[in-house]
Amino acid sequence: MLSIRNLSIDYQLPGAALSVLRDVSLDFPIGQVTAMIGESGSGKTTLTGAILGLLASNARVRGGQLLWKEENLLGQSPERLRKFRWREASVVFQAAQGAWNPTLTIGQQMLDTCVDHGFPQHQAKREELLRKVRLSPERVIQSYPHQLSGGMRQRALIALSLMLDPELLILDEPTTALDLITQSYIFDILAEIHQEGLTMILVTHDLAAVARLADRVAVLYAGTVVEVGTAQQIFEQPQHPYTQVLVRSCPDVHGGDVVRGAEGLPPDLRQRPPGCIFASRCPEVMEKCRTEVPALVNDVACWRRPV
Amino acid sequence: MRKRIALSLVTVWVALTFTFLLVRQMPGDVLHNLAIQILNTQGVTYQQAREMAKLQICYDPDEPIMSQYVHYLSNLAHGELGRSTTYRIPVVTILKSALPWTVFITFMAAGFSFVVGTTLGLWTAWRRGGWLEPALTLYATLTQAIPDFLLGVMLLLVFGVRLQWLPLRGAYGADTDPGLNFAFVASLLQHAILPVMAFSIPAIGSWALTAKASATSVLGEDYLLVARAKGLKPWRILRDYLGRNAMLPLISSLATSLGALLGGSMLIETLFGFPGLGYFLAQSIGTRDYPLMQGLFLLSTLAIVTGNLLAEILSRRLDPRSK
Amino acid sequence: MKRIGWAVLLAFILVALFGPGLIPLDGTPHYEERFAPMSWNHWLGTDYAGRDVWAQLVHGSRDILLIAFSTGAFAVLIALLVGVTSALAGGAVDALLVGCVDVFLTVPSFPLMAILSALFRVGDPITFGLLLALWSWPGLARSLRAQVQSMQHREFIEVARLMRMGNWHILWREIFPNLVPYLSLNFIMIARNAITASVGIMMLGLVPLRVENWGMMLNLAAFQSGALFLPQGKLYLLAPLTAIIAFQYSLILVAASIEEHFDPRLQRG
Amino acid sequence: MPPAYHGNPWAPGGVGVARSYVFEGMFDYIPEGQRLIPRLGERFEESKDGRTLTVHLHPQVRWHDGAPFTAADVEATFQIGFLAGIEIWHYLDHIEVVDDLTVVFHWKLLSPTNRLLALTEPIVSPAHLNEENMKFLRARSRVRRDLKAEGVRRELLFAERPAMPIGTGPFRMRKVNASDMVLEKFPEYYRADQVHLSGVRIARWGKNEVIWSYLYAGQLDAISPACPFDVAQEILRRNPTLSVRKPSDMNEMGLVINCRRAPLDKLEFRQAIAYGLDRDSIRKLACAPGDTSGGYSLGLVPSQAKEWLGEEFSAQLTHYDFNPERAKQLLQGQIPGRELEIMAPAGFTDLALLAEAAASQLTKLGVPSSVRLVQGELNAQLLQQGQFDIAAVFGAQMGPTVHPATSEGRFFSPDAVLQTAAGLPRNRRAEDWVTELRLSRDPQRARWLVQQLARAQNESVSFIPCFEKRLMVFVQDRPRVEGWPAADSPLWSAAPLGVERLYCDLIVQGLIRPAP
Repeated sequence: MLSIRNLSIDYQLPGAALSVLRDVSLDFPIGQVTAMIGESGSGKTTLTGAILGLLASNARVRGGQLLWKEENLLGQSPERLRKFRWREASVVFQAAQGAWNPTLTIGQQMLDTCVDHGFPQHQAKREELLRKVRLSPERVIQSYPHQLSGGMRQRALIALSLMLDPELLILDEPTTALDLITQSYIFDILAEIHQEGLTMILVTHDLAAVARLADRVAVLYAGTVVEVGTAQQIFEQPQHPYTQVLVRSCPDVHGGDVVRGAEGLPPDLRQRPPGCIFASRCPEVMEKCRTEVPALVNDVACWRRPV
Repeated sequence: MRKRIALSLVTVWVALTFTFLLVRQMPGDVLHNLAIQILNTQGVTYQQAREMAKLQICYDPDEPIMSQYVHYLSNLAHGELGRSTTYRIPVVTILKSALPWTVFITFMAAGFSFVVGTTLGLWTAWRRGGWLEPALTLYATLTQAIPDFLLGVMLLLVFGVRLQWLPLRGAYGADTDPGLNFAFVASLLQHAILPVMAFSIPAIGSWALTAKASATSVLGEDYLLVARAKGLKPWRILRDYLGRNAMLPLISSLATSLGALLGGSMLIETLFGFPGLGYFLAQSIGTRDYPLMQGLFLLSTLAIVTGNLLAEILSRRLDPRSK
Repeated sequence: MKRIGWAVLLAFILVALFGPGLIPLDGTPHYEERFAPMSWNHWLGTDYAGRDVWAQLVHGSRDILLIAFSTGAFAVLIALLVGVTSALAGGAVDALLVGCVDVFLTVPSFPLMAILSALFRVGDPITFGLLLALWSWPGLARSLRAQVQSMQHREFIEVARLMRMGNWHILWREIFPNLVPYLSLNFIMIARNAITASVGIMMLGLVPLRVENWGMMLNLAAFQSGALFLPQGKLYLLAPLTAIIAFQYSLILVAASIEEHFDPRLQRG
Repeated sequence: MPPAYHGNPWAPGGVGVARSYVFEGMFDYIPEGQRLIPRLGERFEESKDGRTLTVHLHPQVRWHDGAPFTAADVEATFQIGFLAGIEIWHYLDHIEVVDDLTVVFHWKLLSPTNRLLALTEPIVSPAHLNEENMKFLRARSRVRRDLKAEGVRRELLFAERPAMPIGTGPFRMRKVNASDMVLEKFPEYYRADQVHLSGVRIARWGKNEVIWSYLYAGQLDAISPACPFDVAQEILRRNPTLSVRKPSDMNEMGLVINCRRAPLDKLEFRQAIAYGLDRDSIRKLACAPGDTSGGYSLGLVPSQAKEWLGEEFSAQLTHYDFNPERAKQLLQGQIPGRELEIMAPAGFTDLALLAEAAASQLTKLGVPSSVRLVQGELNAQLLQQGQFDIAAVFGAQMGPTVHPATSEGRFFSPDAVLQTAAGLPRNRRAEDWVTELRLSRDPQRARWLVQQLARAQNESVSFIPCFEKRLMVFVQDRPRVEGWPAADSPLWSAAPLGVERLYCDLIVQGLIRPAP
């Protein structure tokens, strides 16, 4: 469905170029939920922005391709990208409060995207979607965003994202700003949607969400993919040292051993260190790691792991 | 809402009393000068001359302030604003004849500069980079640095004198007679161009800057990102998402500024010989014509308070968040 | 771009501080040398009475700077005080303050200025600035109140309140940084109006007539001496005008840089 | 109809500038050569003892509404004028209508200027429109100045009148709007053949600089704005059809000194200032076309001084010419601790420039001084209460009858503006001289009186004249009209008595013709 080939993106800051994504290659098979996990600042949001062609004005694409059904989305005309957005791929953003236009009702904001894509304004679909996310259409359609609670706004966002039956749904930290009960509520909804065969990308640093929903998981660290695998693999036998640290640092509900985060700080992305990006913080670091960049070989990019 | 109206009525009353006292305390005693005049020509005692002068200017400053004030308020209740000391005719007639001119100029100028200014501001904020933004800042600085009295004379010199395109003075041609005929309306508009330009050149700059500031803060909001992600057409984003939210504070400040403008701008109206409220305010201050001055201040107070009230209502009506 | 703003402003401050000491201001009229063109002993030519324009600009700069800054400072201070307290306090205090703001907005400034001019004479620019500020703060107070009220709904204020941070903390750490861009824009507008308003006040006799005050120079050039109508008078007219424009442009650039410093969202290449 | 205009000739703002075109006096007075040009009156004679003045009126004169013009109209004008407080009633006892074309003035006080006051007063109140007013006035032969009469007077004078004033003048008011008054020629005017213009348009003028731009654009045929020397040169260069006439304005400008306040109370300090001021440079700045005062303060306008004082008289007075060394000598040890303040009314450009030039000269002389502009009303009050150091004011003014009595009266009469301002102890003898001068008809006696007054004023050094103001009258030949008299023509000396009245007089004498 969607595959990313050696994508590199920098942000042009006054006097320095921040290389946010370096040589990222990922495939998102049809019908599967692929999760992207990693610390904040690992380039997850930049990636979703790149997919939708919504990069900030000072982002520079250094190289690579973004293949959507064999069509390279990078460099497409703004009009083509505009048609692509929401009809073929849509997004559920994280900030619940700011995501809705305060001066328009929820109903209006759901219809205007249909109009601009040449779809008929079918109210029936709108009601059906709202019911799917367990919201009562009569109350929600007429009300303004500030009249709904955080959870309701988030669910309405999900309904909004499905208005044009997109083939790909990107979820950018859907549950972060919500309490646990609402979170699990939203997980059920997403799971239900997933059952209907919709391909989804879940961008989060909340491992519980990944465990609950994801089929495949890609671990990102400072702009590079360090490990890819099924949810099962990642949780049970994390290969890459960073993944191990990541999984271990998540408090186990059943009271596992004491939580230890990774030592040190994420590297300065202005001057990328040679060799493996995780070298400066890797417990099993060796000489080779500091000189050569490990390639992604059968889903792991680490010299320690046997070929 | 009723509380709000009650509050503004109280404000009008307080402002009224305050102006009443201020005007009475203004230095330069009109009565004294008139009395001296009578003294010289009539050869009567100073006290008698003062009495005569009092009759001439139809109000009595020697009367204790309180009774004058009560007297003034009761007159006001009947809509009687007294007679102008210089023009000898009721103040109400002067206000009635001057108000349409000021309203005509103010609404045209304010409307024109608001629309052009805000669109420019929004467009510059939308096209963040490029040459438009520094050009706008430069334009705004230049036009606002020049004091409006200087700008008026320059316009007069360039368009009126050198290019002879526009008439130099007055509200309409002397040869046309007021009425709904084409000649009058055409000359009215032709005469109005210069004052409106003198008025809106700096105003466009200031509206553009304010609109840009408000739009920039809105651009940072997430729903703009959602709007672009929804693949909406650019003009709809500009109109419904950026425009509607950026315009909220602007609409209410427009209402406030309209109120202030109704006081008439003394400079522009005196310069172009436009018989509006500002023109008569300048005249009445020059000749210490208290009743007329009082009437004009009252009108501008009412205008400002209604302007502010309108701003409150508008911002409440337009911004659902505060409903 | 922003650095030019700071540079120009610094230049103005330096000229205001050291200029008057270095360049003597000879006030006596030399009628024959009026409207002289640029020359070595008169860098910017002479005015309608043959007095050196450059020296007047330098001596005037001290007045203008002090008046502009003190008016702006006082106005912003009072507006901040009234606007924010009335927004935060709410209820009776709010109604009272709004009423008082409206009264200040509606009562015309002219009669009071005339009365003040009869009672006493203002000498130094600081009190002059306070006088001008008396009438420029209400507008700002109103919009500040609206800003702060709309800001109260923002989550980061609610979060701060949830964590029971003191009111003072909310005001200083949360609300104030967001207001700064707005305040800086208004500071310039008020400072600019102060320059033209200072001419009006001088015409009223509240302050002794300072020929070297830039606003007054412009007024004398445009009207009393008719330099606007004379080809040789153009220099005398343009000198104060460019000075005011340069001063104001530097203020705007400085304000823009303050704005960006406080508002990270605007930071970009 | 703009509220400023309401057609009542007696109320201010009533007829405005058009008054000099719509109404006429019996004669027009030209000060240079003391000529009286006949208008509504044909000829006049005075009795030997001077107690009566008989005027024979021009026949077949009609009011604009067709009614004939008779002596009754003259009586009506002066009777109603009595209520409005015109100056003539100070000397006039009563008016006698002999027949339709003859009217006799009976004086209760003789004075050299009575004749002018009677003959030049515009006739504005037709008898047939003011019957009920005249009935009221005749019923009370001697209208005493009591409050009841004052109440009636206010009704009478400020009542609404017909929108368009009815006069006997060469032009009739056709249309008025906010910026222009349009007058058309009165066809049955008794001198219609000499009036070559079909109409007059009067433009309402605002600020000086706006007038300058009208002159640039050639939109005005005649106007007398305040105008700096360079701007006048530029206007004449830019618009060659314009030319300038510079008649004396019959008044002078200078500095009145408040002799109550130290150090101004000391005579030497005032003399030092008189010596220290370079009047010529002040004149150049404030009113270039004016004539610099010759260092004497005579209470008279310099141009009239020779005529009334004789050639050699001023030699006997101390002459305060520009002499900085003498000034510095007098100033030893007298420098005031504080800054002197020179006050000027905000509305008058020339007075403000005068104050500013004087202040900078005094500062250079060693007496630090600054200028304070003050609103007109407040200026009069501060002058009267003596709350100032030095003030730029109008000095001697010859007034409508161009007689020294009015001018000296400004310095030496009980409530004279300049006397109260200077604050010197009242000079009783000088005040008697002024009252006597007002009435004396004997030229020798009058000359002696004026000489005494001049000496008293010059030695008091309470007023330092700087220059005699000259009007700058711009007139334009072509494209509309031509035929303006040359600069040296004596007619221009009537300008200070009312420039518009002079324009109308030139039209009626047939000098102004439409350009080809």
